[in-house]
Amino acid sequence: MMATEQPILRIEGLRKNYGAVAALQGVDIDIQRGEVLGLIGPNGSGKSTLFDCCTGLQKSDAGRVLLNGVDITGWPMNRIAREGRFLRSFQKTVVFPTLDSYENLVLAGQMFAFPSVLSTFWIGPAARRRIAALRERAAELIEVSGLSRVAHLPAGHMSGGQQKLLQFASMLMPKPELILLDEPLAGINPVLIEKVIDCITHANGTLGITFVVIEHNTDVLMSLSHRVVVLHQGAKLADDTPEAVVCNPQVVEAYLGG
Amino acid sequence: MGSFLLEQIVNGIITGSMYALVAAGMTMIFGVLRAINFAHGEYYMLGTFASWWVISHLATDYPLAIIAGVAMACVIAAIVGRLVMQRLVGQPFQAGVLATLGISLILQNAVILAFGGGYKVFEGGWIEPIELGDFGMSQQRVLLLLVTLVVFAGLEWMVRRTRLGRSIRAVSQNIECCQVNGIDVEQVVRRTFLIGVAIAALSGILTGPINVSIYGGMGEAITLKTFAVIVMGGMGNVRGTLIAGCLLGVVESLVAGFIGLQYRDSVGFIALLLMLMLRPHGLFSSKARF
Amino acid sequence: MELEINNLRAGYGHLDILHGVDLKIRHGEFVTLLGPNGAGKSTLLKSLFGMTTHKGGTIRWKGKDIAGQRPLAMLSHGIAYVPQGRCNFQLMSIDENLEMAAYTIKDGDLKGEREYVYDLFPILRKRRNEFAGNLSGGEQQLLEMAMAVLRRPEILLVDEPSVGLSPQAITLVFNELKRLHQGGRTILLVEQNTRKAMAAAERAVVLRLGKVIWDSPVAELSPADLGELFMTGRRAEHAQTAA
Amino acid sequence: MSSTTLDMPRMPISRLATVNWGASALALAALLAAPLFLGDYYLHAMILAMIFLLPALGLNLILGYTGMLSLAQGVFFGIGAYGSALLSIHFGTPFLVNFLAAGLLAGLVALPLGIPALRLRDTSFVMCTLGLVVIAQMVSKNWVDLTRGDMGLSGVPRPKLGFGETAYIILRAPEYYYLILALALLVVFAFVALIKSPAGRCMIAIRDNETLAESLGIPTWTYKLIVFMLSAVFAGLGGSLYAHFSTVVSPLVFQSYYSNTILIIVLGGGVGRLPGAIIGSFVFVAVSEALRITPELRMVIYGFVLLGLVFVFPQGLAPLVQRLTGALARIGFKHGEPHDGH
Amino acid sequence: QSADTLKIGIISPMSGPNARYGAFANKGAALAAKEINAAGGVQGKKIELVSGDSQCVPAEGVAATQRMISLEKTPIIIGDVCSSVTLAMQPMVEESRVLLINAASSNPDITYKAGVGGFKWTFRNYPTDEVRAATVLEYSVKTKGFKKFAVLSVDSDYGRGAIKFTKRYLPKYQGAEILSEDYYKDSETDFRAVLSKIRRSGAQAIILYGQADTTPIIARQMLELGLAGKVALVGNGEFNTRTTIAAAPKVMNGAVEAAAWLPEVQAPRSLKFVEEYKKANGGEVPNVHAYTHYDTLFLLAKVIADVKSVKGEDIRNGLVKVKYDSPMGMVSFDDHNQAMLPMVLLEVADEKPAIKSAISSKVDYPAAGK
Ligand SMILES: Nc1ncnc2c1ncn2[C@@H]1O[C@H](COP(=O)(O)OP(=O)(O)OP(=O)(O)O)[C@@H](O)[C@H]1O
Ligand SMILES: Nc1ncnc2c1ncn2[C@@H]1O[C@H](COP(=O)(O)OP(=O)(O)OP(=O)(O)O)[C@@H](O)[C@H]1O
Ligand SMILES: [Mg+2]
Ligand SMILES: [Mg+2]
Repeated sequence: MMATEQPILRIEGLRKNYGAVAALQGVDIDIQRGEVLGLIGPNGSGKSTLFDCCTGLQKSDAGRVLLNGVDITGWPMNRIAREGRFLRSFQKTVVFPTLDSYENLVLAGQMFAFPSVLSTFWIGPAARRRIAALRERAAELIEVSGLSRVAHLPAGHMSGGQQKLLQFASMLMPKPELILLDEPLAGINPVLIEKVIDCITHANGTLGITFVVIEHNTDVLMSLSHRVVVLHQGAKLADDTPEAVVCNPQVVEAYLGG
Repeated sequence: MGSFLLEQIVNGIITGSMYALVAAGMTMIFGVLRAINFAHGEYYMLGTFASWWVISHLATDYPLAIIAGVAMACVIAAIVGRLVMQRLVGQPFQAGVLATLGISLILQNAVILAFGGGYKVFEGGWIEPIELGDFGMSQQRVLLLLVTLVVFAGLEWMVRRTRLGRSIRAVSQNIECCQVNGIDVEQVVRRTFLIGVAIAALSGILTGPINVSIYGGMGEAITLKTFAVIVMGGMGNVRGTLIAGCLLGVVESLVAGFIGLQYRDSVGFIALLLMLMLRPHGLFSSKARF
Repeated sequence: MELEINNLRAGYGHLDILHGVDLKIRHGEFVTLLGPNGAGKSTLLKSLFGMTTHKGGTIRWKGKDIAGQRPLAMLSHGIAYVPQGRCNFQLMSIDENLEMAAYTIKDGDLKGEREYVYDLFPILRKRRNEFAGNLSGGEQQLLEMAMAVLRRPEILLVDEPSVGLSPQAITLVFNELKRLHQGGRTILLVEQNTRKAMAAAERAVVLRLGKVIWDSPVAELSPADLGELFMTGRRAEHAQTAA
Repeated sequence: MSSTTLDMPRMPISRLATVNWGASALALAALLAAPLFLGDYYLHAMILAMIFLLPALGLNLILGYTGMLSLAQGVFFGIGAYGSALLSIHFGTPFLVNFLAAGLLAGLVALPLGIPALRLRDTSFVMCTLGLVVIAQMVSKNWVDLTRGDMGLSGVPRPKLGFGETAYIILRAPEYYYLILALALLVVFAFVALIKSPAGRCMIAIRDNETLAESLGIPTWTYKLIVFMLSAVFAGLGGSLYAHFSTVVSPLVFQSYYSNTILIIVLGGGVGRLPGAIIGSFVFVAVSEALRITPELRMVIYGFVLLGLVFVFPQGLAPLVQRLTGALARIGFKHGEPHDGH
Repeated sequence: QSADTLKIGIISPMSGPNARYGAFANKGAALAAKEINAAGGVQGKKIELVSGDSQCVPAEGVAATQRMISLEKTPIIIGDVCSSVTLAMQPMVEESRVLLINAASSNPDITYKAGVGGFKWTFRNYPTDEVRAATVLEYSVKTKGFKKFAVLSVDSDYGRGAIKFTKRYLPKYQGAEILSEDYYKDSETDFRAVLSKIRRSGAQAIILYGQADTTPIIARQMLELGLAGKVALVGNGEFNTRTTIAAAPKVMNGAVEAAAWLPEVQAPRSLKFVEEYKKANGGEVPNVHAYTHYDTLFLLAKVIADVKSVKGEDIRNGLVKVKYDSPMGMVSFDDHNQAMLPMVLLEVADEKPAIKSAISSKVDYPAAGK
């Protein structure tokens, strides 16, 4: 079928300069539907910037981003998220600090559960049902991510790792098609790392969600991803299977270290 | 027409430099406290009142009254700084709004209580005009302009080069991190506040002879102008404040000269807003990535 | 005994997080503090630096009780703290950030020390005039580590310094920690990267639900034990070795 | 985000609102019974409190829930007042028509003002709303044909219910009181419904972290615009009540007094708290009226009250009242409503 | 209300920026009350003044008035300086049948709506600006020979109203024209821009209906810009007080003003008032509001003496017919409850005020209604 041929996200010649710093210098990546793509590279190699440019947080200087064949460059962030069913997490942990975990998660799913902005201003029985469904899913995810004990706390009062987990859970909340994760495992304890990995493989396997994961925990990333792209100084250094990437001398030199 | 334009620009720069002088302190205070100081005009008023009192009751001459006025304002600032401002560190922003509104009410009406509500006449200063071609300017204005330049040069130097200046910038960015690095946030807040108040008082005293009549509520109008200037200049930005102040002054003068005095404030504001549309965070602000 | 924590109870406002923590750290020791997320590790470090609400217990530093003092005082006692998450001055250049790090140090050769950290993390020198807030996540983490070094601590409290760092950079940071340790500094390191942490440290302490549940030399703790400790608070079969 | 420097410091902790029905019912009963016990002056003060309540609710919506400090509430209050006054003077329309029209008018005016203003964030936005105040003053002073400029519109008719001959004109204080109470209740109800709707959650999201909200697909700009308009509607409704109550509308309605009073009510009452504006409006009108016993010292003391409030109740009075009612409920009915704070 | 006092309420701005006008009102009234009480009071009762703060805000003024009516139970209220507040007070006092005497606000609506116009309980013992504007204009054109005017007035109902009246009379004078029209807000301190414009426009006189405290500012800035002796000030705004003249004598020479009262008026009772006022207030020179409030209390004392009653109803009826001999001349009220007050036209000459003529203000209601 054609649909399987077409990459879910196609990044074409993406460039981004900050003054003298070339954060991205013409990056091309195709992300296939249903894969888990690992994205690695030394600090400052442009990984987060790539996410920013794909999701509309930053305007790229040149290049295009195609989502399911539709050019989404220049779209506002919320439209990309909602219409593209395309979410991303941030490297710096961000949550809604005054809301508890339930509300944080309901918010993550809310825009996907209501047909329009105006419909959210009125709470009738239908809306109540939608919210109840969202809360149910939120409870599930809270359970899975081990946040039950602190789920009633305002998210701003949770520990760094707990916030990171919450952020991860909110990505899964609306069951989008594509999720970009920026270091989802940073600061998570080893036991929970396994749970998170399970979540990702499960979501990828059964729900068919496509993932792109930036992660410096290479061991875990290599076992998780189907394919790994390496960025170096804003350019693509390698794009291969995990096994091939770890052996690639350039990658070892630039990133993994001796 | 050309010379008229020039004249209005000169008028505007003179007025604007006064705005900038008052705003300088406020923008720094905003920097460290994240609080819009609704009471800032009150310190301008206090300085003026203090030196008016010294002149009219102790019969001192103007230069001495300048010192006395600034000193008085500083004493009050030290008290307010210790009792109120430093406690606003780390408080939610509404605390700053309420506290400064409260201080504004207290200072304004305490002055009304102490000196009577009626307007007073400020005597003293160098009001003789200096002729410049076919229009003139009082010596006092020249003094004001010079003082503004000196103060801003000093502030710029302080903010960039001195320890206090750097810690002011640090506090304005991340209080928790200041604690981690051993910067005494409350002390920095107190000192910044004191400097800001001293400058506001100084500008009040220097404009006293020009504005002649003084009264307890005179700070309100100037506070409004300062808001505009500090936002334009980029909150916490000293150099930006000077430029924004002069720009506002010039725009206002042009409006008053070509359209009508009654449209001055609003058209001035509209011009500012239009500029803000182009640079939503002020002329000289910087913002880090998300 | 340099740092002696006795029955420390602390939290945020009305909320209690640490329920009686006991911990003794000798001069020049390298201790790593491990524990599941939300165990109270960061809270413990913050309490040692005077940034939480003190509820009871003592913190003796060189024999003096310093519990409940403010961060400023802690710093003057020679305690330095690197918090979890971002802690730098976003709108100041790297140079200026490093200057601020040495704010309390009035003597000495700031330039020389700055050159030292630039040699340590060359990536910072390259961007020295850039705003810290514009750096990448990992670069900022390095900057914060560099700032901690400049504070010339006697005891360094570090909260997750490896977060966001590439493998190479992690090696750099841990090497620097080891160097500081060899130079006679005491180090209390919180890490989730347990493997690296246990490789570098001498002693491992495990915190769970606001209490110390394990305290032993690193050699006596295997990764499998650690997982069990995190999950259940007990180590399978073996009895607990330290009090 | 919390250390990104140019943002307003974040709001106090509050979870989604829960309505304390017990306390509300008690308060309502007290309000209903008030005219039986209180003289004209006190009713009058309560009327004023309820008039200020409406714009304060609007401000709480935009500031407390959406995190944008708007000093333009006074502008929309004034627009509502002018709209209502002009309608009733020129067309003799009945009060309820004026009331609704005033809200509508304020909301409509907010649309073109909000579109450019909402491009700005934080302090720039505050500034912009302040600019709107100055512009409103100018328009009201210089559009003499419509507003009669500084002469103002005097003799605005007292509220008239119904049309023509059968119209009933409200004159006495208790009647007035019940009329305004009824309208205020409706508006409070609308406010609660808004906060409890999914949109209310989106507002808090925008307040807490706009970029994050945006990244989760929430069209923040649209929400902000709608909230800006809604808050203007609230203010406009209040303005209408004010016009018919004071019978005078002049450019003075755009002076800072109104914006400041509304701000104090919301901040002092508890910003981002469901009952904040309600508590605030009654308390602050009460304080300001009580201080009339010493007219010279009045504003000085008022200033000290504000300062005291800041340091004793930094989150405003709402948490205190909520705790008190919670405690009362526990004693009285042996069960406590869950509420904010720990 | 105890048996031996008569409570009189005074509503005025006592806090905030407008306190600068309210303060004079309160002090003037207080002085009068002291003098009247010292002389035995009214009908054997001492006058007790009760003050209420309006802040120049209708909402506040209305609350203060309601408190005065319901709690203090004052039969008479004097107020307010700000017209909007007075207008809002009118229907309230009407319903409660409390006498309201205004002694400081100039919005013409206040009396258009009073007396035969509607409100029976509102009186105004303060001049309207209509006759004033006409007289000043006539003198400026006919006697001084000015033809080109620039308007610079305060942006309030007073300033705008006076200019509106001026414009109504302007066509009567051939060739007289207004070249520019500017209004300043009452806290304005910077007039350089607009004065520069006026200087270039070639205006011979500035029509200034302004606040007393702003006149010295304008005068000083005219001096700075070299307008002294070239452009004259005409209108009203305490041009003729010693302090104003002292601020910039060269500018003030030739200033023409129509005033209801000035400290420099040479009538013995007026001079005595100035003397006493200064003594009581640390040397502060009274302004017109101080005088009108002082005078209003004496007016009330006279009415009470006439009707021999302190009941509001009687005093109201007495006011309608009173013939009161004020320091400035005879005062009586027209059918709109507006006082017909004597005024004087002055011109500053050699740095001293000189009275040029006396005016009696009488409002032409049918014309004004347009
Ligand atoms: N707003 C900005 N202004 C200036 N430089 C920037 C800005 N944003 C990013 N950069 C620079 O662009 C480069 C790429 O940054 P990016 O955050 O994408 O790196 P990264 O690959 O995510 O690194 P890390 O693994 O450390 O997170 C860095 O050198 C960074 O300093
Ligand atoms: N500011 C705060 N206010 C209230 N509670 C807090 C605050 N910060 C943390 N907590 C609570 O304290 C507990 C311990 O948090 P802490 O940050 O110390 O955990 P941690 O061990 O450092 O975890 P992590 O590995 O995830 O960083 C958590 O349950 C958290 O909810
Ligand atoms: Mg990154
Ligand atoms: Mg932690």
